[in-house]
Amino acid sequence: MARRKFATLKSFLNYIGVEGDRTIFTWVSASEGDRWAQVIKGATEKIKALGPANKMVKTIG
Amino acid sequence: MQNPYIPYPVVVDKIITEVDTKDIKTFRFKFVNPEDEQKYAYIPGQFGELSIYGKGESPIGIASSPTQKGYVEFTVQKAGVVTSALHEMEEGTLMGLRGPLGNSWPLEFLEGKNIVIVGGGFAFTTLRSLINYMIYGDNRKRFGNITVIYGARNPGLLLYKDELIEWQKRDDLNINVTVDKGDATWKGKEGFVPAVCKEVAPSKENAVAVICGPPVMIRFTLPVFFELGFSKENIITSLEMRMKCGIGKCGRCNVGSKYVCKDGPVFSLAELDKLTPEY
Amino acid sequence: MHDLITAHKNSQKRVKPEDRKKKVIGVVARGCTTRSLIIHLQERQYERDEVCIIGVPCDGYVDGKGLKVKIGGADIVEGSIDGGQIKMKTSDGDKTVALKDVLADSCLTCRFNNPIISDIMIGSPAPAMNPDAEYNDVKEFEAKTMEERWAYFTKEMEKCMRCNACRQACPSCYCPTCFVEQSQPQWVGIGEDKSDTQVFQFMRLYHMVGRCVDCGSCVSVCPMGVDLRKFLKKIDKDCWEMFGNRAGSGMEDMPPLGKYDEHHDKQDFIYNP
Amino acid sequence: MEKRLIKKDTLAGIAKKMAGDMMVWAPVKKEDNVLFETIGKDGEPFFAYLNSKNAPKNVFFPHTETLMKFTRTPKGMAFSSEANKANQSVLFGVRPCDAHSFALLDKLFDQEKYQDAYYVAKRQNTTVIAMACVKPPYASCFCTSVDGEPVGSEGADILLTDIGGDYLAEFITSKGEKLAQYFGDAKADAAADAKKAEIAAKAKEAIQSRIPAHEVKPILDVNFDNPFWNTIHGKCLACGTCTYMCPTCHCFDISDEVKGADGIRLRSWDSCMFPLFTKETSGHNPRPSQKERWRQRAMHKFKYYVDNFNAIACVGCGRCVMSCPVNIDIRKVVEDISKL
Repeated sequence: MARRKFATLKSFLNYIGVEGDRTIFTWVSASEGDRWAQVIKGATEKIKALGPANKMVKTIG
Repeated sequence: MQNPYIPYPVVVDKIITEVDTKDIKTFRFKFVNPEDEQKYAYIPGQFGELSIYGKGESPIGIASSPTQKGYVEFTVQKAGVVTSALHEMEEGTLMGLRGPLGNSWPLEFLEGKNIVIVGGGFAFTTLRSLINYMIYGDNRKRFGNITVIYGARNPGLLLYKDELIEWQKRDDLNINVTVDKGDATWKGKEGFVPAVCKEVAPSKENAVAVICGPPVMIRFTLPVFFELGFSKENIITSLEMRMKCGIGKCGRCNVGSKYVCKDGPVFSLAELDKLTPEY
Repeated sequence: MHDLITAHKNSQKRVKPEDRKKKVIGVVARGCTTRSLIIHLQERQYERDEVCIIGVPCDGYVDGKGLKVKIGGADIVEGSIDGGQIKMKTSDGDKTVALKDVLADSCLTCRFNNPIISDIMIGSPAPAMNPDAEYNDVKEFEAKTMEERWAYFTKEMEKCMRCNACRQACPSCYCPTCFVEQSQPQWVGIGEDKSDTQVFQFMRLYHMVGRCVDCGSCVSVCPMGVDLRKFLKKIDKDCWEMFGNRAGSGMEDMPPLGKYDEHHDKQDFIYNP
Repeated sequence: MEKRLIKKDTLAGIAKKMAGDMMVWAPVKKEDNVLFETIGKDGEPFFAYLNSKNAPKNVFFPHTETLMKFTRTPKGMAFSSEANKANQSVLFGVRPCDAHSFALLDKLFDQEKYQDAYYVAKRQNTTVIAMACVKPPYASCFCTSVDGEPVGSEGADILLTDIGGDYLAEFITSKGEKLAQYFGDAKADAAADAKKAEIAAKAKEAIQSRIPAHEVKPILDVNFDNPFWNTIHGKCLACGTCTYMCPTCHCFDISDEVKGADGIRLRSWDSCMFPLFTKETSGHNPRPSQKERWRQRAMHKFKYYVDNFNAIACVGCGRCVMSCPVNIDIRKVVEDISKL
């Protein structure tokens, strides 16, 4: 199921040296507006703390 | 020397929706740099690579005739990545055009002969180019009788409807338009192209047949022309293959040792007989 | 292994469902081959009664590239195996190497060198290899720093020239159109751009969760010697440690990504603000 | 022709000295592989090799190469051709079979009509220094069957031959002569020539593997439909290893890549072994199975290229033989064709 995919993805990313925390997995119901806002806020903070992604990022030219 | 991989910048000048299903449109391009039009001197039967930013290129037969100055036209069916993007475009958009590529309809060979043009469906585009070239001004005198047999599945799928009407008005052209199945307003012929060819029964005397259409049409039309006595040297067709470079380098469109992009797309049946049947 | 799926697909092509006939294909299978067969069966590529499995125990196979390194890069002209020794005529004279020294890595720590399922068995069971050591490499790699791991991944992927040999040889890679080749949308560039190669390899590796049977095919076919097993074995380890699953180890298992265990699956990857 | 003698142990020094002045590609040992890479003046070229793992064709025909750049404008696209900034460079130490491959690729890329500017610019600005094969070659080497020789200079500007204590450096072309200054000033004498001739004859003898490459062309002419073609591809994996390793395979794909408002059109290697190589948008594929693809590869090398350029598109390096994951051997294929 999706959750198992995420669990392994996170672990595999870490293993190859990419911060697994760049992926975030949680449950939010369509009715949980507040929680949704919280999740996005928290996620943004987490990603910001990690800084810009520079691994597996494509540059053109 | 011109780098053959770099397109000429062109602007989409006019878009004409050709068919009821709206998935075939004619795009008229104008060159951004007027001098490029000289460099893009083409002959009916050649093709160009339409080039769209970020999408890639698509090889398409040139639908206009070199006698139509000031622009080039391509009639394109929406199919893959590039053609879909093209169909999204608006007039005024900048894009690229590479070519002209390939050989062409063999004009010198056709000169002085009676010409039978057989086209089916969407493959009529480079034939239209040829017809418009042959009937332009004094060019008409260089060719004998011109018989055109053109078929589509239904009236709505006929390309260049206005032009067909204009052509029919001329007395130096024998135009036969047919549809597999007509509708309430259709007053023309009904029937498949091979059957109409049989009915029209063009004479083989000093005649060349130029045939372009879907494989199934070609398969059933050829026997008709053999029966009428046309030799393989006098039946000309145009091949399609997946292409990338268009200049005989990238290695995918060869049929035997010939590259369809460079040595073709136009071959006589006699020439095709010498090639491998890998198309 | 691909031929098996292709053969079945071709036999069903342009056939109405009711006219489909079972086509039985015989497969001579080692332990890892039977694991692949199980994966195919689990993934419904063909039915169990469409393959007749002739099981053979396996003592491991020779890692050709390793062998070549072992004899100093010389060109092997002729060779034979005799009593645990490989005797070769090479461009650099006659050489002898102990068989156990040049077995493929995946064979040395193989847990399943005897067929798991079969219809007919040939030979007597093969002696156990050294499965206890199977994750040693992974554990060692896990202990490195993030940057060291990334540096290694980058270095290995730089060798890749996108010839697709790993994918073509992999028994679990059988998609009719690989994501790499899809053009609408295009997921990954086709060139040699570093990130494209990394993404291609990462995605292919990641598609092996619960599906890599450690047959070693990808490693043995890679012309450039990319250390793919270092990454595949991690996937295998995670799958075992997280879900108690070893790919293709039993007919009764469901693919691990197709289920969920409420009581044992860890929750620590879930984000709770 | 200018000829000089250089001491054996100075070779790496010469390469490094050149690397200080221009771009130098040389064989480099990387883990278990020897690859052609650019070296700096402190680089470590590795000359004790039979042949490099990959073919050095990537110097002139890189795996991935930008053809042009574009930028999105409000009205569509504006594009600029990628200027052909091929720097002065040296390809140091290729084997004669690989140098021969450049002469073959020239026929395709450097035609009068549709000259390939990218390839030609690099080719013109690169001096090819070949190193003759004087040691026993790989068992899979068959250059002498396809118009090559282990001490041959086709496609090279300078040929280095190990004649015992020294290398004999022969400056074949004027492009080669321009680099003569790097090779010291010991002129070669007639004795060196004689020694080289002797070594060349011996090296030729040492190529044991021979195939009837020239005999198959008339057979291929008439055997397109021979059932023989059903017999090769059975185990083929449809990977591109043989074609990517091959010094003369040159098929490519063209694709666009975009990020933000900027994009590039690039070409990258493609392979006739890939199922999608000829697949059309309609779904029709003129080469629908590996049988047709294998036939294409064999035909292209031993018939089509001969038809078009009067040369076999194979240099006998044996890389495809060594690299094929399922041991399909082109030598056997040619051998079998000759018996049809």
